[in-house]
Order: sequence, then C-alpha cells, then structure tokens
Amino acid sequence: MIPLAAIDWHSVFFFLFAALACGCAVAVVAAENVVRMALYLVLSLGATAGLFFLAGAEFVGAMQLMIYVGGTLVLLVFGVMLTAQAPFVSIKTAPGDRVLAGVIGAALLAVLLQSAFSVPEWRKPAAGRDGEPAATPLGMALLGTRVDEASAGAPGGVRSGYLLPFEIVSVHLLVVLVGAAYLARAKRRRTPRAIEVAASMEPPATVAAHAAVGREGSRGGSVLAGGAR
Amino acid sequence: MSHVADDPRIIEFDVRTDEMLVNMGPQHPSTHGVLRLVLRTDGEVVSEVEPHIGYLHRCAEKIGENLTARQWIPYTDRMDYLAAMNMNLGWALAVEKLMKYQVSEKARHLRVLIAELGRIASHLVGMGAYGLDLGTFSPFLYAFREREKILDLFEEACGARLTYSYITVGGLTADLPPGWLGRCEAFLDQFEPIIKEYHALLTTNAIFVKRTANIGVMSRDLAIEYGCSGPVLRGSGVDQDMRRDGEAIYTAMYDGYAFEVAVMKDGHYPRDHEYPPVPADAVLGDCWHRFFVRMLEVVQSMDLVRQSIDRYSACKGPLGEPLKLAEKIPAGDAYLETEAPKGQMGFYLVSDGSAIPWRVRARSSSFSNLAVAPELCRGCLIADVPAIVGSLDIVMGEIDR
Amino acid sequence: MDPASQLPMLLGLAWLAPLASFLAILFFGPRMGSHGRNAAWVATAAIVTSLVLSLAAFVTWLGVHPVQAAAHGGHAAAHASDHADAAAAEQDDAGAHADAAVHGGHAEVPAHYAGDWYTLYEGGRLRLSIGWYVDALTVLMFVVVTFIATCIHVYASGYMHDELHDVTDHEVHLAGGGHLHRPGRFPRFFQALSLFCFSMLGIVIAGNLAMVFIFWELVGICSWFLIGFYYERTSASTAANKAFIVNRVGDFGMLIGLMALWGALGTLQFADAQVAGPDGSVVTTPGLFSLVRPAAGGHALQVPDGMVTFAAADEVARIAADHAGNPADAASEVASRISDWRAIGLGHWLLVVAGLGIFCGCVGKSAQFPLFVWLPDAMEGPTPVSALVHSATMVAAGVYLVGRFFPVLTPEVLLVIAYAGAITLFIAATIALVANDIKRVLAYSTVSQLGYMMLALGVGGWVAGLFHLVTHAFFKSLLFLCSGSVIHACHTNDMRKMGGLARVMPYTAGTMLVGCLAIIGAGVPFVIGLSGYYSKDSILAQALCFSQANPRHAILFWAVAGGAFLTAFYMFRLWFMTFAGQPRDHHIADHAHESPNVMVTPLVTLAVLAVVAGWTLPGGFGIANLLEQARPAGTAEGFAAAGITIPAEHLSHGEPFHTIATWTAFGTALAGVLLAAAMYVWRSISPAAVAAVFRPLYAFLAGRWYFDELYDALFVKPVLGIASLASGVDRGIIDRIIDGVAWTARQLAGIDAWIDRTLVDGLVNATANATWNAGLELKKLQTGRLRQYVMFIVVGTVALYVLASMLLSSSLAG
Amino acid sequence: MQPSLSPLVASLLTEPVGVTHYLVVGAILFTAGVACMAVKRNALGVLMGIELVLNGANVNFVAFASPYLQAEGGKSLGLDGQAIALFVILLAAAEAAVALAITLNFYNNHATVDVDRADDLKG
Amino acid sequence: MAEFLINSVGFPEWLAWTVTAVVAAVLILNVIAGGALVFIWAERKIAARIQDRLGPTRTGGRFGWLQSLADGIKLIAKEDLMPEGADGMLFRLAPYVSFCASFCAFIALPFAFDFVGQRLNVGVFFVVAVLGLEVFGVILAGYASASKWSLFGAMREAAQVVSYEVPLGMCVVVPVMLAGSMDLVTIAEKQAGWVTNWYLFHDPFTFVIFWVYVTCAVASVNRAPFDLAEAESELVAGFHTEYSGLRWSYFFMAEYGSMFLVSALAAVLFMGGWNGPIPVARLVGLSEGTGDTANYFVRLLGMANLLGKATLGVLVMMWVRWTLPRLRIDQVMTTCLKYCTPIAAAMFAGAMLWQLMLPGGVAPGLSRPAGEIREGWLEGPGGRSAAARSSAVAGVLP
Repeated sequence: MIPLAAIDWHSVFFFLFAALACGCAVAVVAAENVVRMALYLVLSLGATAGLFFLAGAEFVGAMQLMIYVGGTLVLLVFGVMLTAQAPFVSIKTAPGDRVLAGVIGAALLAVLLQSAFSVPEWRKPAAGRDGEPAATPLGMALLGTRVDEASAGAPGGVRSGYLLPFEIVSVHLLVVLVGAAYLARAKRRRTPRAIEVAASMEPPATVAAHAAVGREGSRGGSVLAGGAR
Repeated sequence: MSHVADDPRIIEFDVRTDEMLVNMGPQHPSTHGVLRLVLRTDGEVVSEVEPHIGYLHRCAEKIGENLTARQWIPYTDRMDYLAAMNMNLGWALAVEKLMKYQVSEKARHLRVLIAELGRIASHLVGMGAYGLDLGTFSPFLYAFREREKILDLFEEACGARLTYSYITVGGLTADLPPGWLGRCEAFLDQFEPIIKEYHALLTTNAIFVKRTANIGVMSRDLAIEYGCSGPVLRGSGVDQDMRRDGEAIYTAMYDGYAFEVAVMKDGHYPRDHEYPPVPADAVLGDCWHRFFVRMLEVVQSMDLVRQSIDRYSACKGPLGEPLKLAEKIPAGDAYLETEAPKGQMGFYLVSDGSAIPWRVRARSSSFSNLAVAPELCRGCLIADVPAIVGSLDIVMGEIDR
Repeated sequence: MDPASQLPMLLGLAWLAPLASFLAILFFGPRMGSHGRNAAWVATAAIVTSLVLSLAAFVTWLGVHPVQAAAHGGHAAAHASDHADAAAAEQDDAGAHADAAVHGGHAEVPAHYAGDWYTLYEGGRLRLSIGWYVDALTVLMFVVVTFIATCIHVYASGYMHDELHDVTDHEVHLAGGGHLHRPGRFPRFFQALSLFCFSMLGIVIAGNLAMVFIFWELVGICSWFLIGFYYERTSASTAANKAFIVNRVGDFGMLIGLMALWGALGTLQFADAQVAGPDGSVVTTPGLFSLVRPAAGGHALQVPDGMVTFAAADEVARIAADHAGNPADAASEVASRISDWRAIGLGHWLLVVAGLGIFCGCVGKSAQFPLFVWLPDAMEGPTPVSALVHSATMVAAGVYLVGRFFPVLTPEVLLVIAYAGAITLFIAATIALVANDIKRVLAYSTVSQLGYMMLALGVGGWVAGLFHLVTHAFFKSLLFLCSGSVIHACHTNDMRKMGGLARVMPYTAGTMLVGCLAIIGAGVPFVIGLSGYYSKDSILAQALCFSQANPRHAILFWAVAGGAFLTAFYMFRLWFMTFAGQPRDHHIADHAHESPNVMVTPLVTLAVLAVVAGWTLPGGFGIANLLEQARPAGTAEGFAAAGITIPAEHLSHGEPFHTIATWTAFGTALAGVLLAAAMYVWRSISPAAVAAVFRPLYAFLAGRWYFDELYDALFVKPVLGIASLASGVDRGIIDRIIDGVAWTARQLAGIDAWIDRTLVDGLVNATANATWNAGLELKKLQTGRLRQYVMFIVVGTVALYVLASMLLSSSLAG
Repeated sequence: MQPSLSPLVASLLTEPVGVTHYLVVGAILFTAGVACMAVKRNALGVLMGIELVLNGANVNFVAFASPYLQAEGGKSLGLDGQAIALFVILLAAAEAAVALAITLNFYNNHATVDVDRADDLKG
Repeated sequence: MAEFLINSVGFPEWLAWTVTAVVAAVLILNVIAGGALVFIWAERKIAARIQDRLGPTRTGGRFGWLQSLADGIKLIAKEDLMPEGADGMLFRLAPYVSFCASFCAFIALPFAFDFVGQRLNVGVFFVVAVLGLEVFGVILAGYASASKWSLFGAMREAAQVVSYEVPLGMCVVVPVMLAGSMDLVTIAEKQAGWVTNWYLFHDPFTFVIFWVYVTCAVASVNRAPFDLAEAESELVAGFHTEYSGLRWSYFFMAEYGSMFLVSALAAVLFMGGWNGPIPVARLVGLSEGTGDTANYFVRLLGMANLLGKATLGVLVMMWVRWTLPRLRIDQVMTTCLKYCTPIAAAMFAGAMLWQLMLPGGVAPGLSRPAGEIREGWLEGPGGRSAAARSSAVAGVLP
C-alpha cells in the first residue's frame, strides 16, 4: 500500500509520458500501415514533448510540438499522398529481418541501459532543487547573451551565447526551404499526357475564345498545388 | 498528330500523381437537383467534366401524346418548376399558333404580367442558389423571402404556389381577384429598393467577384455553337431575346411594351449607370456576367410588370374563356420558342386533326446550357465547378422531362 | 554671409546637381514615365538648379567684389583698395582661406577662394584631392555653362522627342536591306548630358590640375557617348572614336605637362593652401601660381626653385655628397646657389615643357591645329550636343584651361599658342568657305573662333580671349540651335537644298541672323554693337598691339583681320543660302515649319544674350570688367623674355590701337557680308564660276586641306605597316625559335615517357591491382541494402562499446 | 491501491525521477528508431526511424540539461543541453525535408518507395 | 485554490492539488463543451437573424435555448456509421485527436490572473503549437474515411493550416516582443490600465497586425470564408462527410473550442486580456491587498471581461460566416502567402523599430510608470520576482 501522500506526482506524470512515448515508439516499429506509423510517431513525439516539459525545458517542449510534430505532419501528408495506393500502404518485411533487427536492437538497448545505469549521481536527484524556467535565458543565449551564467558569476567571465549556431541553423533552414521549393516547383514540360489534353482541346474553341475576349486570367492552379502538395 | 502549342494551363510537377475520378452528384449539395457530374481531376484541377442526366425522366412528352392540349398544361408546370407560368405560356402559345387562335387584349396583357412575374421569381432562385454555390447562405434566404411574396400573389390568382396551370390554351383559367393589382404594385414598390441589397451582398462583393470574374469564360461563338440561350447567351454578349426577336405570335404579345434587352453592347449594359460598375477582372462571358444579366432582367421584368398593370387595367371587357378541354386541333404542326427565364423554351406539336396531339416535343434551354459545362470546366479548379454550373442556372425537371 | 564658405557651397551644389540627375536617370531612367519621358524633366530640373545656384553665387560674388570700370593705368590701385576692403572683411574669419593675408599685402593677386572638400589620396608628395578654386572667372563660367546648358536642355527635350518611341534610323542600312529599327534612347541622352554638365562644371571649379585632368577625361568620355549617340551609324561611331583618340593624343601631352609640374614642384594645386604643420602651426604651402610668380618677386614670372634644383640635379647631388652627414648645410648651400642656377637658365626648359604639355591637352580639347580634325566629324551627334559640347563648353574647356594656367606660361609658349591659334583660325575659316553642310560650316566656324581665342591668349590678351570665349558661347550655341531648328524642319543638313526658309521659320531666321551678326562682330563703330563686336575688337586690338611690339610677328594681326573677313563671308553665305532667296528644293520648303515653342524659347533667350553679353553697363558692370577681376597676378603689366614681348593688355584699349582695330574689324566684316550678298543674294558673282576659276584651290579647301588624308598617310599607314612588320617578325622568327625548343622538349619527353611507362607505371599498376582485388573482395559487403547498413552500424557501435569497456575496465583494474 | 502492488512499483511512484529514468526512455526511443530503420522497407518508415533516433538523443540532452534531475554535486549541461536539443529539432525538420526530397526522387525514378529496391549502386 | 483547500479546509496537500487539477480540467472541458452548446445555439440564432428568420424558438420554452442540447441528444442517439473501406481505428480516433488538441490548448490559456490551468512561461508558444495539432484529426479523418471528398478536405486543411501558421506565428510574436515574455499572464498584465495600454493601440503596426491576426485566426480554425476543408457546396462536407452522430459532434466541439481559443488569445495578446478598457477596480480602490474576497471578486470580474471579449470575437466570426461567400483554395493560399505573410513580416519589423524608438507605445506612461515598461526583458518570466509580482497585482484589476 502506497500512502497517497507519498506519491511523487512528477514521477507519476513522468511514467505516464514515458510509457506513451516508448509504447508508441515500439508501435511505430510494429505497425504495418504507413499512416498509422505516422500517427504513432506523432504521439510518441508529443509524449516526448511532455517529458521535456517535466524536465523543465518548456521552450524545447513547445518547440518540439511546433516544429517536430508539425514537420511530421508534412511527412504524414506525403505518406498519404504517395502511399494511398494500395501496393504501398504496407510493404511486408521478411520475418527473418525482424528477428535479426530484434536481436541487434536488444544488444544496443542493453548497451545503452548499461551506460544509463552506470553513473550513480544520475539515479537520484538532490532534494529541493527547483529549476528556473529556461525560456528567457535560452532566448537571450540564442541572441548571444548568457544571462544565466553571468548571474551565476561563472568563472572565466561571460560566455558568448549561441548566436553563431543560431545563425547557421537559420541559414541552413533557409537553404532547406529553397530546396523544398525547388522540389515542389512547377515546370512546364511536354509529356504524353499534356499532349493528349492539349490535343483534346482541338478545335481550340475555349482557348481561342479566351484569346478573343482578351484576358486569360491565371487559374491559380500552381499556388494550390504548391501549397497542397 | 500535328504540332500542338503548349497549353499554359497544363503544368507538370516533379511529383508523380494520378488522376482521380470523382462523382459530383447525384446527391451533392450544389448540383441543383439530381444532376451527376463525373469529374476527372488532377489534384484540385479538373481536367474533364461529364454530366450524366436522366435521373428525373418522367416521359412527359409521351404523356402529352395521350392527353388533349389543355390537359397537358399541368405537365408543363413540372418542366421548369421554378418558372411554371412561363412553361404554361410556351405550350399555350404553341397550340394557339397551330390553331391560329388569338386571345383577347386583356388576356394578352395579363399573360405578360404573369410571365414577367414568373421570370422574377425564377431569377430570384437562380441568384440565391448561386450564392449558395459559392458558399454564402444568406442571399438565398433573402431571395426566397421575396419569391414567397410573388408566390403569394400567384396563389391568390390561381390557387397554387408551384404548379399553377394558370395560363392555358386560349387564355387564362381565371381573371385576377379584386385588389390583386394593388397588392402586386405594393410588392413591386417594396421589392425595388431591395435589389440594391442583392448587389451589395453579391454583385459587388470582392470575394464573389474573385470567385466569378474570369471564371468559366464562354465566348460568343462558343455560346452560339452550343445553342445556349437566355441569360447564358446574353451573358456572352449575344444580343438575342425571343420577346423581341421571336415569332410574330409571341412578339405580338409584347407589342407596345418598352424594354431593352439586357446585354452588353459596346462595353455597356442598358442603363448601366444605375447599377454597380463591371469589375475590372470580369470578362464578357464569364460567370459574373451571366449572373449580372439575370439581375438586370429582374429589373427589366419589374418594369414590364408595371407597364402591363397599366395596360391590363385600361382594358375593359371580359378576359375571355379559354378553349374547351377537348378542343380539336387542326391537322398540321407548329413549333414555337418563347423566352423562358432559363432561355428559349420551344414546344413542338403535330396534330392529326383530333383533340389529342399526335406528337409532342419540348426543347429545353437548360439542356443546351448544361451541355456547354464540360467545355467551360476544363482546366478549372474543383471549386469552380459549382460556380460554373450554378451560373448556367439549370433546372433538372426541364432537362430530363 | 561668409563668401569663403558660401561660394564653394553654392558652386559645389551647382556642380553636383547634374551628377544627381545622372545617377537618377542611370538607375531609374527607363522607368521615368513612358519611355523615360520624364528624364528630360529630371535633367532639366537639375541643370536649372545649377543655374539658380550659380546665379546665387554670382550675386554673392558681386556683393563682395563689385565690378567697377577698369581704370587703365590706375588698374592696380583700384584693385588695391578693393582688396583691402575684402581683406578687412575677411580678417574676422581667421584662416578662412589661404589668401587673406596675401590680399592685404599684394594687390595684384586676384580675389579668389580655394580649398579642398575631400582628399582622395595622400602619400609621399602626391596629394590628389577634390577641391575648389573660385574666382571671378570660375563664377562667370559657371553662369555661362549652366545657362547655356539650361537652354539646351529645354531645347533638347523638344528636339529629341523622336527618341520617345521606337526609331527607324534611315541612315543605317542593314545587311538584309531595310533600316535599323531600335527602341528610343531618350533617357540615355539626358543621362549623358547630365554627366557632361557635371564634368564640365568639375573642370571649371577644379582646385588643382589633377582634378582638372580627371574631369577633362570625363568630358572626353561624355563627348564620346554623345557624338556616338546614333552609334549604329558607322559615321557616328567612327566620329566618336576619332574624337576620343585625337583627344587622347592631346591628353598625352597634357600628362607630360602634369608630370613635369608634379615631378619638379610636387604640387598640382593652383592656389596656396594652409595646412597644419607637424607641430600644429599653420604652414602655407604655395600653389602653382605663387611658385611660378612668387609674391616676393612682384609676381614676375620666374622659374620656380623646384624646377631649378630638378634641372640642376647633378650639382645638387655633388653638393649633397660634399656635405654628407650634414643635410642642413647641403640644403642651405643649394638654396644659396639657386639664383645662380636660375640666372644661367637652368630649369627654364622644364617650365616650357610644362606649358607646352598643358597646351597640348588644350589643343586636343579645343580643336586647335593640328588636332582640329575631330570637331567637324563630331557633328554626327544630335544637334543639341553640337551646340552644348562643341560650341559652348567642351571646346571652351581648352581655352579655359589656357586662361586658368596663363600665369605659368612662358612667352615662348605663348607664342606657340598664338601661332597655333592663327593657323587654326585661317585653315578652319577657309574650309568653312566651301562647306555645304550647315553644321559643318558652324563646326569650322567654331574651330576658327577657338583659334581666335587661342591667338588672343597667346598675344597676351587674357581678358580678350576669355571675353570672346563667353560671348562666343552665347552666339555659337545660338547658331547651333538655329541650325538644329532648320535641320529639324528640313530633315537635311545640306544647305544647297535649303533657301527661302525665312518666310516659314521667321523666329529661327531672325535669331540666326542675330547670331551671324554677333559672330562677325557687327556694330556701329564706337557706339554700340553686338557682343561679338566687343570681344573681337579687343582681340584685334591686342593682336595689333602685339604686332607692333614684335614686328617679326606682324602676321598674327593679318591673320586675325583676314579671319574676320572670312568669318563674315562664310557666315552670311550660310544665312543667305539657308534663309534668303527662293527655295531650291520645294519638297523641303513645303514641309518646313517653325519649330515648337520649347525649341524657339531657348533661341530667343540666347539671341538676346548674344546681343547684350558684351555690353558694359554704366557704372562699369560688364563681363570684361568682371573678368578683369580674375586676371592672374603679374600679367597686367606685360612681360618679355627670349626676345618676345607680351604687351600689357590695357595698352590695347588705348586710342591708336583701339581705333585701328575697330575700323579694321568693321571694314573686313562689311566686306565679307557684301561679298556674300553679291554671290548669294544679288547673284552678281556666280559662286560656281568662282569655284571653277579656282578649281584646285576649291578642291583643296573642299577636301579640307586633306588633313585627314595627311594624317592617314603620316600616322595610320605607318602604324599599320609597323604592325604588319612586327607580326611578320613574330611569325617568321620568334615562332620558329619556339617551335625548335618545343621539338627538343618533345624528344626529351620521349625518353622520359619510356622511364615513366616501364618503371613508374609498373609500380603504380601493381598498387592498383592490389587495390582492385581488395575492392572486389570488399564489394560483397556493399549490398545496396539500406537496412543492412543500419544493422552494420549498430553492430559496430555495440562492438566498439564492448571493446572500449573491456579495455577501460582492464586498464582501470590494472 | 491494491495490496498486490510490489514494492518496486511503490518505490517508483514515490521516489523522484532522476537522469537515469530519462536515459532509459531515451535508450528505448533510440533503439526503437534503429529497429525501425532496420525493419521498414518503406522509405517513409526509415525516415520515421531516423526521427525517433534523433528524438531519443534529444531526451538525453534535455535530461542532462536539467539541473534538478541530478544528485547534489552532479554537473548539468545547463542551457547547452537545451540549446543542442533545440538545434537537433530544427535540423531534424530540415533533414526531414531533404529526406523527403530524396524519397520523392526515388519514387519518381522507381515508382516505389521500397528501399530494398534502391540497390542500383550495390557492389 | 490549492492553498485555499490546504489552509482553510484542511485537505492534505496531495488531495488539494488533485482536487484542484480535476476541477480545472472539468472547468476547461465545460468551457469547451458548454461553450460549444452556447455557441451553436448562438450561431443558429445569429444566422437566423441575419437571414431574416427567427431560428429556434420553441425548444426549452423561449428562444429555443435548449436547442443545442436537443441536437446533442439527437446526435448521441444517432446511428454511428462507418464506411466500409474506412480505416477503423483512425476513423474512430480522428475526432478525439481534434478535440484533444483543442482542449489541451486551453490548459495554458489564462482566464484571469492565476485563473489558468497551468501557467507556462512559454504559454503563447504552447497554445499556438497545440492548436496546430488539431489539423491531425482532420487529416486522419479525411484519410480514414476512404472518401475522395474527405481526402480533398483533408488535403486542403493541411495545406491551409500549415501555411497560415506562418503569418499567425509572426502576428503572435509581436505582443511577445512588446511584453518581453511568452507567458500569457505576463502579456496580459502588461496591458493593465487604461485602454491605451492595450497592445492593439500600442502603435500603428500592432493595430494593423491585429487584423492580420484575425484573418489568420479565422483561416486557421477553418471558418468562413476560409472553410475550404468542409466547403459544403464543393466537397459535400469535406473531411467530415462520412461522420455522423457523436463523432461528428466532437469535430464541431473542437471547431467551436478553437474559435473560442483564438478569440481568447486575441483578447489576451492584443486587447488587454482580463483588463477592461477602464481600470474600474483600481479606481474604486480594490486591489490585491484588500483581502481575499475582494481579490477573488476582482478576478471573477476579469474573467467575465475576458470571456466577453472572446465571445465578441466568436460572434464576429459568425457574422463574417453568414455574410461572405467562400474563397477558392488558390485564393486562400494567395491571401496567406502574398498578403498576410508579407504584411505580418513588415508589421513585425515596424513594431520592432517602434519598440526601439518609443518603447512606451503611443501614450507612454498614461497609467503605467515608465520604468515598468521594459522590465520583462531580463528578469525572466514575469511575475516570479517580487517586483514583478507587485506590478502584476496592479495589472489584475480590470
């Protein structure tokens, strides 16, 4: 019998989220359907965000929700789009592969767990240590000012923050953005289907009519497609 | 195959995608009844539209060959059930043409009065439902509010609100009840300022314009090639109106009436200073213009109603009785097209001299107007399909018959 | 109000306004209205701004230095009191400019303000800066240049309207037949025009020779742009290139002059400058003017110390060697010997070289003999360009620079200048006699008039030459604009097809007549005259004065007098052929029409100025007296050297000279006009008959003295010959040698290749084979299965971990 | 609470969690990710495995960053840990985009997303 | 509340916290569920009045006030259909995902000072992030329905919501920047005092960006004219075409919850949160120090204030819905990418510069000491330190 008063609620929530995260992660491995995999992945990532909140990294947690989970949303959409056709919804894996992967995974897990338990200081936290929320110091650090260490009077003076990595990541993201735009770009290309559709428009009644009327408005299809795909 | 120029609307993407076949209808909110459109789409872009019709086929023409001419009148009610008065009129005139029968002067003016009111009622539905197609609900109810008042008037005159059988071969079934004209004028006076609200809600609404202007552009030639008629034809700038250009027996009905056909001439609509200006994006023949022509015709019909009220009340004497139920029709055939709200409604009958026509045939405008839809929808977005089909203002009862 | 700071500010802004316009049109030109229509407004607004600012500066100047009648003889005294006031006014403003003190002490240094805005480069002795040197001449030139440029901008905005839409150039024949069709270049024209104005004003305001040179070249490139405006026409692009290249020849000389000055004197500044010394005190560094004409010597021309020591470099080196280890002694000894060296003429040749070099540049720019050939060809540019560039400003730059540089020029150089001017004036005038292209007549007339100015300067008529420069600017731009108006109406340049245009183009005819009268110096003797009357008379008088002082050079006066006759003849020949009589080509005459107001307005404005520019108002206000304020120190009294006497200019205003000059001018001009009238109006003398009689001479003149052919034979052909010779040497000898070397190298390489193939390659191949075989074995691991790779990685990681822990634990245990 | 609950569970619920707990979660996520990469033939599945691996690593970073999950005297990474986690998240998003691009090209060229078919370069 | 239970009632600590948490959860759930009921009824009445009708009149006696409940009962009683080809698990899960996302976002939404489920120092971020998760439910529903119309709706929703998160995020960043904190409570406190302290009137840029926010918020919760995902005239009913009964109603509750949430967020970020236009309570002398009861009363007043503002926002959305036609999907994208995003970016830059130049807004120091204005920058999350606490107390007063 556990006295209710003795329950550490932080631990309870931790186990709740941890179980959700781990369970969903395992479910990702187990699931066959790619859309379900994506769903489990989202749940796992979301639960991990909860763990971040518990660990006092609220900003990272919110970031995880916004970017990671949002990014996975795109994955999901692509998954739906590409694999909604029956042959790709589930591609079966040979049982042998599964067993092999299981063995190797178990070995890896064992190694990781061994190291996780290897440091006694990590097992138990000190009592009564309350973490300061880190959003503002983190934000300032990203701008190049380390308020946390300055206030703590860290030896060696104030360290510069993460301005440079922040900028690098910004540029990196920009490059990726450009790359994504390149991927989704629309280009005019003559393919058999284009010829067929163009031919089916002969006699070019509507085209000629549009030309005669004088203003052929843009159909805006590219915007749609650029966004929707 | 000879070289074909690139169609600028065909855009290929890196990502390989498959086409999709989608059924729009027959149970779909925006297909105006039991129309079924099969869309071939590439994402949101529609590459082909194929209308499937016949869900409402009732063998109306065949029934007409088993009934006397006057008995068939209620069946015409069910063709364009939104403008049944005009259907009655079309059939009655066709039969009268074969019989070379002339109704009394008073009946003639009453017919104009009723037919034009029917046109207003029909256009109100067309306008309201079009708003519904574009995703705005309120104009629909505003339109129906006014339509109800017209239906009240009709009910008073003939006892029915939808299928009137009021205008009939050889005249009308009854004269107007006392005080009707006053109530009609009161309605007109009350209705007139409300049209401005419709313009504010729809015609000049920026989103409405964005959704309709330059969408489904139908050139003059295309409209003529497909045999479009009515506001659909006039929306493409073709100056044709059966009330003015039709056969003598029909145009005689409008003798002495002043009206201007609602069509854009030299870049101007008649009396266009009274209406909102044509938006910059709109192109003659697009959805906006079709819609706008209907709005103009509402005003035009109100004008005609007022004129006919004056003339009708100036006519002394009896209205005249309609022909007998089983009046014999002289042998021969006759075809007559009238300007119904949706377009040119043609009736054809062949008689062998008996009271029952040997052959009855109807030519409905919605049928031709719908036929042009695949041409207009090619390359548009899915959301444009309701906008285009709605702007054609079809009614399935007329198409399937 | 402090003129020392206000004048540079006003003029500096006036100078920069066209630059702003240039940049604006450069970047936004095509977007200014349809086809850049508004570029004209931008450029015109800029130049009007300049004009307004220049006028403000002018007024400011007059406020400080009121113009008074030059009292001949009492000249210096008048200036003395004048400058004493100015100096007193400026004493409050300590250190405002270098000359305040100089003003007080020495009356003859003209009132001026100088300084630097911005130092471009400073290293060693070389100092390049953007500075100003403002005196009466500067202010006057600013007003003249901006005023004429304004007129021409306005005129051009009408004249160039063809460029507003696509242009079909009928003078360009394409290979496939038909004519060139190109988009209009309206903004581009005004862009170049603005840049040109900026450059020209830069020359005028420049405070040192380096800056002059910079803007000198800028002017050159602008003229290249503008002459080659219709660059699709072969003639235009050739003319542009010709102008540019011919100018480079002159500029080469100018560079030599600059080198001589800088190398010997170490400064290119005109005026003295006050700079902070190393110890914080204010040190006055002398400018060119005070070096050549030091105040200590009463502003007499002397070879500066720098040039003397430069020329006596051997002596100096010897002295330095004698006093090795004691530089101070050496310096004092050198200083003590300088006057001796100067007395034996050391360094004088450097001064002559400098003067001649600078003049070389002016010869190119001002189209003097022998480099005048480019100017007539430059008429290929649009007419407003001809008016602005080739009458009023660019060609004036040469004269201006000679005037500005006048104190540094020795009498020998001045004599060269005078002769160059005389030859130019005569040659150009004779060619103008027979030219039939209206613009070419004017072009040669310009060359001739520039010759006048040079001659005037060369014979010591500083004011006369510059006065003529100013008046000529007005009437020559007027004449060009009129001719442009005519061309605009007739669509041809050929005077033989014109005639009788006075009826259809009254304004143009009238204003052009004013221009012609002005250029021939018409006037009622001793009473009143057009602007040219005054300036030309003073040139004649000075030339006469010079001739009397130097009888050996009397030919100069006769050149001037003859030139005046020729001028009168060809100018009226032009006017009569164009406007008088009956139309020769009815097709053209019928289609001719008066130009639009936007073109006529500048004509009338300029005509008024062509009339009044030479007048001296009661009280003494006039351009001549204004220029007198800027007369360089030490040149008022005349000087002599090397057997040449440069007479004082005020002498020529005296009674005998002036009277003779006036009557000579009047007589020659009248004779010229009458002859022209006889030939082209009354037809009492048939031009054709005259031409037939003097056929060889006529052909010689019509062939423009065959200068182009001469240069072709003298320079172009030899250069081409040398080039082909060099190319022959290159191919026949040098290439052979190289081929031989190459053959030898190839043989050696063959031997090397054998070693390489057998020994080195064998080793390498053995290595490669080993690698290849290893790869063949290893590739079996490369399954292409992504998932297997993942497993490999994991297995490897785990293995590494286990290995590391074992090692670590064992080492820890140990 | 049922009496059959073992003391282990009781201690888990009453004891505060430390870094180790998080590390275990991270290890499980990491292993699941690796297994996912090893098992899935669908390219998108592999991609999800990568996301899981990164996420597992992130859990570790955040855990190390937290000062109050450690015993007295333990050294936390402080802000560094959070910042690294942040960058990992950002770069994972970018990585997802690039990987999707690769997948799409693969799909365009092979008409499948089966990574086992991507063995054009095998030895 | 927990302290109250511990100190006054004598609950043990764990029980007090549990009770508090449960109460908070139930309250929030009821805000959504009850709010949805009220709003659906309100929408019926408003739509009817706009359209010249009466709307529900009989259910519940007058005004049809029980209509929503009746609807709910009908929906519960309705047969729960699932298409044959549907992915059962996802089909069932989708409505709850949507609903949960909507619900979770409320956790961080303060209703008044300290009336907040869980005060987070990254509250804004959390709300926006969680709100974005709602789209998952829609996509899953669209995919799992095995209907082409649903798939169309889901794809549109995905494209639209992902795109509109960009300008929405930019709009939200502006108040964060002005307040120097991502804590919603702090942001609202900073706007305490007279109406001029509202960030809406802070400077011209915030005024403009507020309207951008409104546009993006309407789009991100899929309301007309941006209701492309359900677009009944084109896509039958979009992503919920195949849903019926209670599941369908979950979607609706999620939609109304989100509407309320973005409206409340707008109120907190731009319109002073629970602070009224006139600081009545402070003027009459009520403050934190005047005792628990008064304090509690003041907070209740503030909550009413916030609810009123949020309701106003919801009503505006309804008004818009019943007035305007629907945009086309490419036009929706154009609005986002070509108009909202650049405007938001420009306004963000402008507000930033304004903050540099005039940190006090249009009328600095009217009812706030000037020194207080920028303090949020370095002290960490607002309200933790004593100084901030005292200033926050003043801000509580509506």
